[in-house]
Amino acid sequence: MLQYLTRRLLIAIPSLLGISVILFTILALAPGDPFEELATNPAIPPDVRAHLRASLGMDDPVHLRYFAWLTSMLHGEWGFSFVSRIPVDQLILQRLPTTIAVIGTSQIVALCIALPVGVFAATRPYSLFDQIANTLAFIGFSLPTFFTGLLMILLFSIHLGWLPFVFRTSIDATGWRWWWEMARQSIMPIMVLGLFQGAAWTRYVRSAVLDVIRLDHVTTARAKGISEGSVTLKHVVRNAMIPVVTLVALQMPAVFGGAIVTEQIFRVPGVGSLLITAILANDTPVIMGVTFVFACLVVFFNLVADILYGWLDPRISFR
Amino acid sequence: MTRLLEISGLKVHFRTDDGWVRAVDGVDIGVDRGETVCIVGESGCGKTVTAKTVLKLIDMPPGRIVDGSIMWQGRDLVPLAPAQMRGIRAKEIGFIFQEPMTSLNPVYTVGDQIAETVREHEGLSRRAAMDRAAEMLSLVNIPNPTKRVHDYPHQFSGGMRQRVMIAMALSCNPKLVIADEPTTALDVTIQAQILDLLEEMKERLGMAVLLITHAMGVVAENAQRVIVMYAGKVVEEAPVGPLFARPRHPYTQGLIRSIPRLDLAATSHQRLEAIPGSVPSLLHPPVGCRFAARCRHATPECVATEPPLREIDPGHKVACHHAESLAA
Amino acid sequence: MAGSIPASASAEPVRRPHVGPWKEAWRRFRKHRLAVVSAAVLLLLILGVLLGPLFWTLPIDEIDFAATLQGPTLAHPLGTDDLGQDLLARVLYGGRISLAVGFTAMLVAVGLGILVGSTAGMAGGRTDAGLMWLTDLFLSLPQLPLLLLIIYLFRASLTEVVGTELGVFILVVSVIGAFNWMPVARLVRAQFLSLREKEFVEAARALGASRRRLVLRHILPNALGPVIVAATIDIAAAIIAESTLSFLGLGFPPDIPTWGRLLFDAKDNLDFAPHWALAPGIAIFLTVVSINFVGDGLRDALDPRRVL
Amino acid sequence: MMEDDLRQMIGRVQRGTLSRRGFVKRMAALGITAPMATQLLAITGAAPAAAQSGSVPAYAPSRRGGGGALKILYWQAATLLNPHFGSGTTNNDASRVFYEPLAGWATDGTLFPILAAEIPSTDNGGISADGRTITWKLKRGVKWHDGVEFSADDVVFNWEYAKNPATAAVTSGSYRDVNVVKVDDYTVRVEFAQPSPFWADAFVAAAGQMIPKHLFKDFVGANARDAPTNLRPVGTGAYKFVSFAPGDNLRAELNPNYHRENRPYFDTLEIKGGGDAASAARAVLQTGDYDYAWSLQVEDAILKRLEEAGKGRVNIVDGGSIEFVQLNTTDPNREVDGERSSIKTEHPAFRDPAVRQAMALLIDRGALEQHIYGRGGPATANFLNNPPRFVSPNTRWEFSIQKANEILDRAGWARGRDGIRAKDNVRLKFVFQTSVNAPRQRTQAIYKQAAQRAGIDLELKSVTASVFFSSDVANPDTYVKLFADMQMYTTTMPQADPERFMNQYTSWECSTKANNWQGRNIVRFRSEEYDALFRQAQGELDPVKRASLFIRMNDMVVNSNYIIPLVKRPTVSASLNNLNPVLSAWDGTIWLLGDWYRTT
Repeated sequence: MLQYLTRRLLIAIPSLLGISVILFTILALAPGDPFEELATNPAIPPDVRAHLRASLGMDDPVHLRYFAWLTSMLHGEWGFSFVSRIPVDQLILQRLPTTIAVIGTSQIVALCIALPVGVFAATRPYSLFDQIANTLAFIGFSLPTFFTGLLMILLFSIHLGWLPFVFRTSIDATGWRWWWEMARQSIMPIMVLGLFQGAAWTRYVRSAVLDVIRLDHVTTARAKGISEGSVTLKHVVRNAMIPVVTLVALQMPAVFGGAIVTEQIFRVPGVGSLLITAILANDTPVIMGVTFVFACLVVFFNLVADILYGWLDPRISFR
Repeated sequence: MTRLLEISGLKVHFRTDDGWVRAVDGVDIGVDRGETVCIVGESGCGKTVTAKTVLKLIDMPPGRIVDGSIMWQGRDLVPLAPAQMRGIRAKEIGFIFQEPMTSLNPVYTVGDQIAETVREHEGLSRRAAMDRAAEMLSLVNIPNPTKRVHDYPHQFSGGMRQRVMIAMALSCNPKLVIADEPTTALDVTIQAQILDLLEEMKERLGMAVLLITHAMGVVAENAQRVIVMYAGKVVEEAPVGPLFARPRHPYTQGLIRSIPRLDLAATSHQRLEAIPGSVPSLLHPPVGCRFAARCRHATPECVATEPPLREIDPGHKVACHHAESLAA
Repeated sequence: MAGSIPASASAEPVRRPHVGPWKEAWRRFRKHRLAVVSAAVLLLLILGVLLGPLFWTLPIDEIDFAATLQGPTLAHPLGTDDLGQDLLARVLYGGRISLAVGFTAMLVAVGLGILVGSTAGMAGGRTDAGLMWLTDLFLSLPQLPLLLLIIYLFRASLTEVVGTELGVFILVVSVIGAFNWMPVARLVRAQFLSLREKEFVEAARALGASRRRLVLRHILPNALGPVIVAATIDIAAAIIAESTLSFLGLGFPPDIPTWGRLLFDAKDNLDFAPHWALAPGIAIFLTVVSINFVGDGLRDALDPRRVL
Repeated sequence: MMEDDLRQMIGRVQRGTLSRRGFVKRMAALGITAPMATQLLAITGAAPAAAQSGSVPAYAPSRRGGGGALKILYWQAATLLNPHFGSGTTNNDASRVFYEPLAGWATDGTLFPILAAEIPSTDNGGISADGRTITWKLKRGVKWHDGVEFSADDVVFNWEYAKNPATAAVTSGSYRDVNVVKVDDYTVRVEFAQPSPFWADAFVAAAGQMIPKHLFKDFVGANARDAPTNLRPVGTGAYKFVSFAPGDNLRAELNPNYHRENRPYFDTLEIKGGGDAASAARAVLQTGDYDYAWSLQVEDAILKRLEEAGKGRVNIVDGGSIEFVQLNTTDPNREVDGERSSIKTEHPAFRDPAVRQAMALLIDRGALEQHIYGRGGPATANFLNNPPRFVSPNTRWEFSIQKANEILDRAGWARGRDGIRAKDNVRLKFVFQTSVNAPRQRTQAIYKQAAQRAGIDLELKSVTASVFFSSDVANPDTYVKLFADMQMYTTTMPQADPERFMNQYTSWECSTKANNWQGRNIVRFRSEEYDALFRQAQGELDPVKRASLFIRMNDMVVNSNYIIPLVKRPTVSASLNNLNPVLSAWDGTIWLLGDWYRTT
């Protein structure tokens, strides 16, 4: 196992390098300009913009810029944002807690919805519960988050006035009061994302469980006289988890990438909105910083998925 | 003294697209303590359904127990709720399945799966249950059981897996073991070992065995009493000796005649006799004797009325109007 | 679908006139009430979108300031938007593009996913590692800059060759498709890894089945479960992704009323003119629901083991 | 608009027969901004430039602080806090919370002293006789947030800091061609190379925010952007810095020793960024979570409905921005030695004045004002076909499809089979591009339908803002390139001086491939007469003559119909009913934050 692990990690390094090269060339070629606001103000002489672009090395050839970025990355120096001159790692760390708190919890909520509902629906195929679960799941993933987000704001914030809909990181209460305020303002973004994600996962869980429920060893388990509940849990769900685990592991990096639309609607200062503003402003160091961490997470979680896969299914041997 | 297991008038039907299939249509089977009873018949005669219905292992719906009772030590299992059935399954009646390759859960070790049964019924701690599992593996002659108990099913051959199934079924030393064609999926050499092992277990633990098979050879070797089923009904029941010596039902006679004989084959070119025709539809079973269409001695009476199961000799029942005259 | 023969009693195969597999599949499909209803709804939607504009002849961009933000009336069954344009005509016209984008993008995504997933699953070794690297690469690429790059690189040349609407259509579909095949690829690969070990595959191999036949006839049908689920989710995702593209000015020109764009334009008037957002919202929901139940019905019909 | 008409009007203001406000209104009709008009009056001694009593609303509170929290919402978040690098209004406003200029522009175009003791004028000797030197007297006893005294050294330092090319300061335009001399610790003299009627540029408003010398002195030039104080500002403003998460929120607290008594009213301040304009309006007008929402580019119909909740109101502050359409003088679809829209080509259709005139007639400004922009966009009369003498403030613009059809028929543009007009195989089919934003997309739809009725087919194209306004050389969709037949966007006129604004129609400023499209003459308008007028105005000493030259230049550009103004774009914001913000058309939102208070 250890040998497999080290081999996979060794392969990960060149693959990450490859990804960073392609990322960098795409960013260099993509249109957009960090100083676009300067352009609209006729009072600012054009040479200021030209000087700025030159001072940040934006006009040298792509490969030079890539090696400069790579060498500084290796020294652990992530460079600073063209626009706000703040070091990239500080920018990301500033937004990491909110992202993990809000987006992370929404993924957990999604799982807490998808697993029980998916399994229960699959054990009673085409029953009333199954039909309702299915229909709700379809509503869940066929309405975009910007639509459901707005519906929730209209209902809970404006019509009922229960929840604030602008996410503020600067809550000045303390102790439990702080937690209460934080909970009130994150309920909606978490539910919007959680329901959307939960809906899609419910469908996968249901399909995976349906595949396993008719197998022989399930009848064997039942013949052992153990309760129907533990037959389902220990024998059916445990086997059905194999494809579902791959899916969940795939989704984990998205937790870091944040949900760009939801963050914009509820003004959650997550990594997603940082990435989108950086992309729209073609702020290369920030984009490279965020997407590189994203790439590492993708490669890491794929490795985790494969290991989990091997651990869950003893038949898969680690060559 | 009540019999260990007394199935009387059991009817099990299955709902399908084209209507109700009457897989088991009025079956009476009895098993005494320490006895080995064999149910034999072509595939599709309802023997597996009957066996599985005892432990309610068939899916209901689409299956449904239409009529009859299953008396286990004087207690009828049919009306029992699922919770009460759990007390019977594996603790009182063990079950061995036909397909060893797929009957074990691939993601748990063999030890875990056996321990699970023991812990369920005897409340042993984890450690004690695993020791019992190792013990059971050695009982079924699996080499170095203490190590193999931690292996996974895919690390065992077909024969070994069937031994594990047996170990699992007997782990709570039940009073009866139902073995549904335990050796069909195995090759002949392993088949004999498994059946000897089953016999040995029966002697040692003093339990009854209800063996389901379609191989007459297996019946001859192991059974004390034999029940022949055809198209969802019992057509003949007798101790093994008289059954092979003087089969009274034309179907049983046909079955016995179709067994390849080593002694005859060596000396002359024995032509194997096959029973002509095929099994009747269970959607709309014929009114009279279900074997009439394929029976050489069929008479209008056979087609008209259904022959009841009669005891024409002590312990020898047959369901045929002309049983007496046909004694081959 | 690591499955094998179910243990439940197999009733006596009742003798019937020989029924071809497709007829059999249709018979089983017909029994799946919900799937049949959904198939009807889907057909209705597609016909409505294709033939609708022939019957409902109101132009899609007729600006009428007297009738802005009107609720459903006889003249405008689905109401009007803030420029007084008739929503029914716009939903019908936009539907043609949204449905086409949804289906084709899904086919591109699922097709690519199956191709990559099955090759990786079957080949193993270096090809598997290489394809998985490619998947990781696409998974970690930030979608937006790539969209900006591809669209602005190819839009000009493509529109000259095939005209604006078709040009943008091909671009949007390939872009959405190129960003959604990765999850399908990983799912299919995972299925192939476990199915490949199954006895029936070894049996088929023993019977001399070629590698291609093994994949297409034996392994793939068993791996369809999660793929069909992924496909239906992808259609909804594609229709919605088209709206985010249009929002960024990368999708269809602003005067083409696709469902995604209608939904986006309507969101600020949700509390005062909900009908404007409901029209496209319901259309997308009906499409996704019907496709999914048809998918469910198909999977059950094609999979003989499934007892209805 | 002859020069003597102008002199005659200034005379009436001197004699008091024409109010200052009337003069400023007439000037606005001719495209001259309010600050420019007051400057004209000040330089000719007709009226002081300083803010009068009514220029800024009275400050009611009788003591400093106790106002609780002030919460402001920007739907674009600030990314840095150094005024000299502030690209765009959000960054300028964010640094304006902490840093203050010598004076700011009140909404009526008059100068309001902040760090200056008084506004220089001819009678207090601030403005020299020849108009080439301006003397600022500074307020005494003003302290930076860290307690250090504010003095003339800081003012001189800001000049050196901004004009240094290596700093690449955004504000360098205001400081480059002036000379600043320290007279004593509290007086500073600004010398101009030639008499500049518009002297109030250096040290005033956004460009004039004073940064502390003692914290920035070793960060001038190349390393200017690495100064730690860039992220932790120390200014003289009403609120002190607490914390800043770029792209998210900025927090500040009351400055106990602020140099203006009883101010500020609020104890803490929070500016939250991000999200979209519509939900920002909801957060103020519907739920009241926030006190003020900045620049709401939302359809007026929606704002009106939100106001019905009765919690807040919409503020309309008339500013200098104008939404207008440009018709390309060159041919975007032909490449001449690798350059599209090259000045060597002529636009096949727009070179015919009849087509241009028809295009001007086909845009229904009434509909735009009534149904799209509403109060946020009154149909503009500015730059429009001025009458020979300036009569009423809003000269007639006209919308008539029938008249457009007549003009086109007369000019020989016959309708083809598909209804689109053509003449010697040039078809009236144009690509109309603009940036992505809801009101603009609606305007495109309205223009397209009207054009269709006149036999002109408009193909609409929308480009995301960051790409459209980018100056990236490789990107074909930028507005500076104008690789389309016509385009629409809003241009702002922050500086009152028309000279820098009008040079964007001179032929040497044409945006070409040679100058990497840096040139500001986007529409490539070329006319010798216009160039001559511009040169004359540059060298013109007499300010009144100079102003009249600019007005004639306006006439030429607008009469050509290459430029079609649509609507004025005042800044629209929302605030709670009990909040008294102090807003100005000619300065940033936060220009006098110290004076904001809440009536309890």
